[in-house]
Amino acid sequence: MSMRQTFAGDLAVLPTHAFGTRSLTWWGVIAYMLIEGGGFALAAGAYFFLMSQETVWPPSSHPPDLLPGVLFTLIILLSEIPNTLLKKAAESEQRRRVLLLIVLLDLFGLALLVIRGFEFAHINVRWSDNAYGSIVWALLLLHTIHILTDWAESVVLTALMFTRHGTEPRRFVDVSEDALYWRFVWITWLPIFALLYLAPRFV
Amino acid sequence: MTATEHPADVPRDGPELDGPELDRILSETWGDKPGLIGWLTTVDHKRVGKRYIFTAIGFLLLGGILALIMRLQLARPDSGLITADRYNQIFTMHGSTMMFLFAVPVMEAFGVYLVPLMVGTRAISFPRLNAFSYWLYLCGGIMLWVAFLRDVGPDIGWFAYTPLSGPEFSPGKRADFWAQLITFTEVAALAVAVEIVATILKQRAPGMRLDRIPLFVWGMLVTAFMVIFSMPAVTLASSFLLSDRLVGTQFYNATEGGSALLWQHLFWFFGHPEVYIIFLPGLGFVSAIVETFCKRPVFAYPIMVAALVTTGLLAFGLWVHHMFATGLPRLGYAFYTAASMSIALPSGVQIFCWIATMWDSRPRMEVPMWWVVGFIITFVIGGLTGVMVASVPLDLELHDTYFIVAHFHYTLIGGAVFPLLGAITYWFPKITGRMMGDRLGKVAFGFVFAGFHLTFMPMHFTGLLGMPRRVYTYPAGMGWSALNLTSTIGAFVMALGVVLFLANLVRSLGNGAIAGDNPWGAASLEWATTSPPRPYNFAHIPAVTSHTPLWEESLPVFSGLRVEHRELVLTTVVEALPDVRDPSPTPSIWPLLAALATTGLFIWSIFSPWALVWGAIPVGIALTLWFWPKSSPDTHQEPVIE
Amino acid sequence: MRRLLALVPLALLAGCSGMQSMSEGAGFGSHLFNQLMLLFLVVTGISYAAVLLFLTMAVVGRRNEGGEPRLQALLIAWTGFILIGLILLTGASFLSDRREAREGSDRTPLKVTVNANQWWWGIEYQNDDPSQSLRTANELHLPVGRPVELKLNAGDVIHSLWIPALAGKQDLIPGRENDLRVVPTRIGHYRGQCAEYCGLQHAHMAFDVTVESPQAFAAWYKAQSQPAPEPADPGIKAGHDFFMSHACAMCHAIGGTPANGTTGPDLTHVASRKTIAAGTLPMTRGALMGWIANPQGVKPGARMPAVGMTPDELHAVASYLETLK
Amino acid sequence: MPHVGPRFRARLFWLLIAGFCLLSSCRQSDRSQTSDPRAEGAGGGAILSDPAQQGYSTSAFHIGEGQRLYSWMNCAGCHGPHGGGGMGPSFMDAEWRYGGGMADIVRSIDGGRPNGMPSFHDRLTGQQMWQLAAYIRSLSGLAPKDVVPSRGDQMSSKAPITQRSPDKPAEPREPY
Repeated sequence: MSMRQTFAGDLAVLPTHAFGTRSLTWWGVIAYMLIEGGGFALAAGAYFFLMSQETVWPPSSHPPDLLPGVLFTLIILLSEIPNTLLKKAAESEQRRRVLLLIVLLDLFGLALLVIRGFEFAHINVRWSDNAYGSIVWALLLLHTIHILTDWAESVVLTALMFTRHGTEPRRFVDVSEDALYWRFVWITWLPIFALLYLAPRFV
Repeated sequence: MTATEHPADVPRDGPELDGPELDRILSETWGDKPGLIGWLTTVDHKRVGKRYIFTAIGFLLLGGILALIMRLQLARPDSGLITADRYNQIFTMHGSTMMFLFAVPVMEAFGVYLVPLMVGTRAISFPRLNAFSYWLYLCGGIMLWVAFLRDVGPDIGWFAYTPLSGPEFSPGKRADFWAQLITFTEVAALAVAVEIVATILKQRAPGMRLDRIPLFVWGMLVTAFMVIFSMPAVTLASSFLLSDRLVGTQFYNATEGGSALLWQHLFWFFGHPEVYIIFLPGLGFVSAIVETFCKRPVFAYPIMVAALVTTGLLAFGLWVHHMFATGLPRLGYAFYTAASMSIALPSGVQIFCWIATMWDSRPRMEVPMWWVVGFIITFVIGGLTGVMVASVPLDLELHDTYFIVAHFHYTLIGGAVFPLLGAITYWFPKITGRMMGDRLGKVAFGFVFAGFHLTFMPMHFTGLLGMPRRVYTYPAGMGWSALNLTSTIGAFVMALGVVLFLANLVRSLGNGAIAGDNPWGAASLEWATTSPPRPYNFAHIPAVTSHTPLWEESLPVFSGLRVEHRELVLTTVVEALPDVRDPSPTPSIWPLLAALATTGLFIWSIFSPWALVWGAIPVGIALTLWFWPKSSPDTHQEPVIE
Repeated sequence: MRRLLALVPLALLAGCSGMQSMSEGAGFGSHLFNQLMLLFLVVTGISYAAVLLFLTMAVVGRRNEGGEPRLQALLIAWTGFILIGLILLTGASFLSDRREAREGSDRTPLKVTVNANQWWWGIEYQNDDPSQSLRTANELHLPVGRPVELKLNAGDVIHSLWIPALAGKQDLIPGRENDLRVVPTRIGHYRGQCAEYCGLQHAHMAFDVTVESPQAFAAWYKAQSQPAPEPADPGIKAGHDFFMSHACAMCHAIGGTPANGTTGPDLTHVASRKTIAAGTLPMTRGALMGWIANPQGVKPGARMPAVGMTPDELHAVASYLETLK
Repeated sequence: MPHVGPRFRARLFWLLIAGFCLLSSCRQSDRSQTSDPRAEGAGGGAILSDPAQQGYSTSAFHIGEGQRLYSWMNCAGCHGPHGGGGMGPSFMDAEWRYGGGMADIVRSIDGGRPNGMPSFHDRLTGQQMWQLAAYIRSLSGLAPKDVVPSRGDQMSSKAPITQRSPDKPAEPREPY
């Protein structure tokens, strides 16, 4: 190169993996959270827009039954306990605890997906009945896809942790970010729960 | 330093491993397999960036041909050249191709190619996701154009207002292909936006603090955030439209509680940021070109960055100015008039700063600078007509007339395509190693500039004389005939200019003058690499000491990155201090296969809702195998995934 | 005189005024548009000239000697100029918007309901006494000086009612009733057109607007309220009978006859209109026969089918329709 | 035939520009309405032998037009808003009293049927009858799934046609 080249420092001393904001994939996860968060916020905006079109809400049927919804919310909040422990274990790179907790979290996910099936069964409206039915199904379906994709990724990560690839430190970074993403999944569920179950009853 | 790692035990770049020996090893580590396999599996941001740009320019030509057909049809009143149905398909395809398949992708493609080079790193942040994004974008474009050539092209306008695009008034699968194109291009654009944000925030060369980031990179960062926040709106809207048309949901059905305005709100909440997503990289191009040819940093750098960020924020607050005629409360409109007017301030300030930079130095009027001057002359007219249509009483007359067609062509072609053609001329030496012809470049500029104004200036008057948009023909005796004929002639002059530009491009590929590493004497880091850059970009990661690194007397570098494995350095977000050595993913076929599986899922879901269930399985498998780490030979080395 | 002054730059720019030109200024809205557009042109013209001047000086003129501080001072001045310009323009547009809403509020408005359907306009003049209300299609007669309040409904997709010479446009959206206030100020013939893309024949969805004196309007209104005359001449009777016994009566209505279809335009006084097929063809016998014989040739995709008829049946129907003055 | 001229020239021009129209424009969404009145109106027989008849039942455009005519011509008055049945028989089941084929339905519309079905011989043009027949068959799920609109823009108490399993009609019976 035409310009004089001087060596200003040695990068070899740097670590090869890091947690939290020091990890590149953390920023990717955060960016996708912004995208999905934006999508949920706009879907909620559409819900309020359609609600303003009607004089009585829900216009035709009863709101979704409370039991499956509340059960789902309780369990998903409960799942934050193993989730936090998992994140701590991952960041302190204790492989045995991570293996135990991630399997537990996958079981939580499975249970939640089953309860979600009951939620769909007790939604008390068809998507094609009216705009209320459409937006309710849309919100629940969007969140179900959200949970399903995260759960599937956790299962794949669990399988990976049991192979010899699971010994590398970078996998702990992935587990930590997977736990962070699970936290995002139930944070987005709370406003949707309020819209689907509480708004029709109390507004 | 973790226990498993001793700096001395693996070969690293540095004073003792340098020059051709280092180049051989790094090229082998960062290179692709030869031939087609290498081409399909590459994750090199330069190769993916080049094919992104090449495909986007291909769609520009297709969209241009459609524009010429439209101009032929409108050349004279009551012309029977094309039937109404064909014209409606053509104007929808022209709009959709230009907006979704050319403008946003080409700007992101330049970001994909240039941002890693300009921030001084060896690869884009999620290279496999980058390859996946290109394949998905290509499949989306092919799907739409195959549908169009089989007479199943959308005929609902690039904005697809319901209920015309709804199940009752758009029978068949035409509107579905349009809505699914949105899904394709959104996923691709969001993927690239995520990569650009992560690359800019985490992979800047050590020392490149926030106030030393080149203005083009700032432009791409603001654009990426605008993509992230605006595209979910149209993805949601088009998914609602698809479900309305497929399974009978009632989102936009006024009789069942839905509303046609829900579509307009969701679409324009994305629509207006979209045009700024196209426009901001254009501003980045202009800043880069002006800085180089004036041999002076752009005047008032912090104000320019503030203007970019303000434009990005304001863009989300003024979408209702597209809906002034829909009868919403007039007080709300007053707010949106003020917001729409206020966005003229940051643009006006930026125009001032560029001109001040030129005035305060001796600008070398090479071809890129001609495009910048053409940009300023044209875009300012577009900006000022934009101020006019921001006012409610004026917009109620001007809305949906040819005045608006003139306005947005002045802002989009003037504001984004002119800087783009300047940028192609400016970075052609870096991308190909050869210079573009100077004389032919200026002739092409002349034809495009003259043809553009001959085409779109008369449209202001056609609009004032009351010609509405999207009409496949018009009666004689309205005073529009002569103006329309002028526009048609202008369109062909401009087309000739574009052909000349491309001829110059193709000719220079073969026998343009050999360009060195830094033919224009520019200041930013991409000119520190060879032309075209090696697969690994930088032999040693550069250290940045100022806002214009290459204009300093020396370019300090860092040593210590591994050479047998792809590795780059992550730095802290604000101060850009070296932080972590991060492995970079290796080439893989799975992004292509995942894109094909996703394409199958998307096209199948046009015809049956069960596609979401069964179609997701191949996509899941492809993604799993994409992420599954390849087993590496010696255990204590860190294999790379993602 | 002031209005003429307003028109000069616009006429220069707009080449001329036509019956569908915004700069016609035949309504209070359009008149305000001219004035406001002139103000915008002046302010934006000055800023554009400033930009071009500064650009020329920067590219070819002398270099700046004042250094950074001079540039900073100029930047502050330029930002100030833009701010003042924007505030001025925002204020002016807000005031003229309010001014237009107040215009003619002292006079009792004429009430008209417009029902837009794919590719024609159903117009209904409301009256306090419902029996006095009048139904017509694709044309609008307005007394000069009297404000008219148009209730806008769409029957299928979004359309946009726009009479450039009189005032701004307003969308007609299904499931939502919009309203538009127009105050015509100059007698004459104007043309309105649908401004929102509404499908195959969006290009042929225009309508005629006639602004006339209140007396002429009253005479027109009375004539339009009469039912269709009984056909006397046998040739016309044959046309009448064909119309009543064939598909025509299923879609069209003619006052005073068994035909009362509402899915097509009302033809009670079709011969008194300037154009047919929503402003596509002039109202002449030849155009009428061409349109009836082959609507797809004139407006491909239009909802009017080609009713099979022999040439003399065609002549009879045309003669009958020509009597519906 | 002045009408055919511009269409032919336009199609030739379009083929010149497109260059490679992969397949002939699939009938499914061809928007052209036949407008040659001679073939349709003159005699009763001519209506039934509409040359493009096989195209109607699989054309989304013509089924869409049939849906519009169904409400415009007030067929819902007797046959129910979505062909659910009322005074007149239902179209949503497999029961076809006079045959479920396109020609049978057009014959019913054209000539009328005893106990209540009026004749629309002069009231509707041939093409309108074929469009109505195509829509009526789609109500009982006989039209291909990707051609039928999922819903109309009116109020509807029925699940969308695309969500209902089609009732295959019994062998069309000889008309009484």
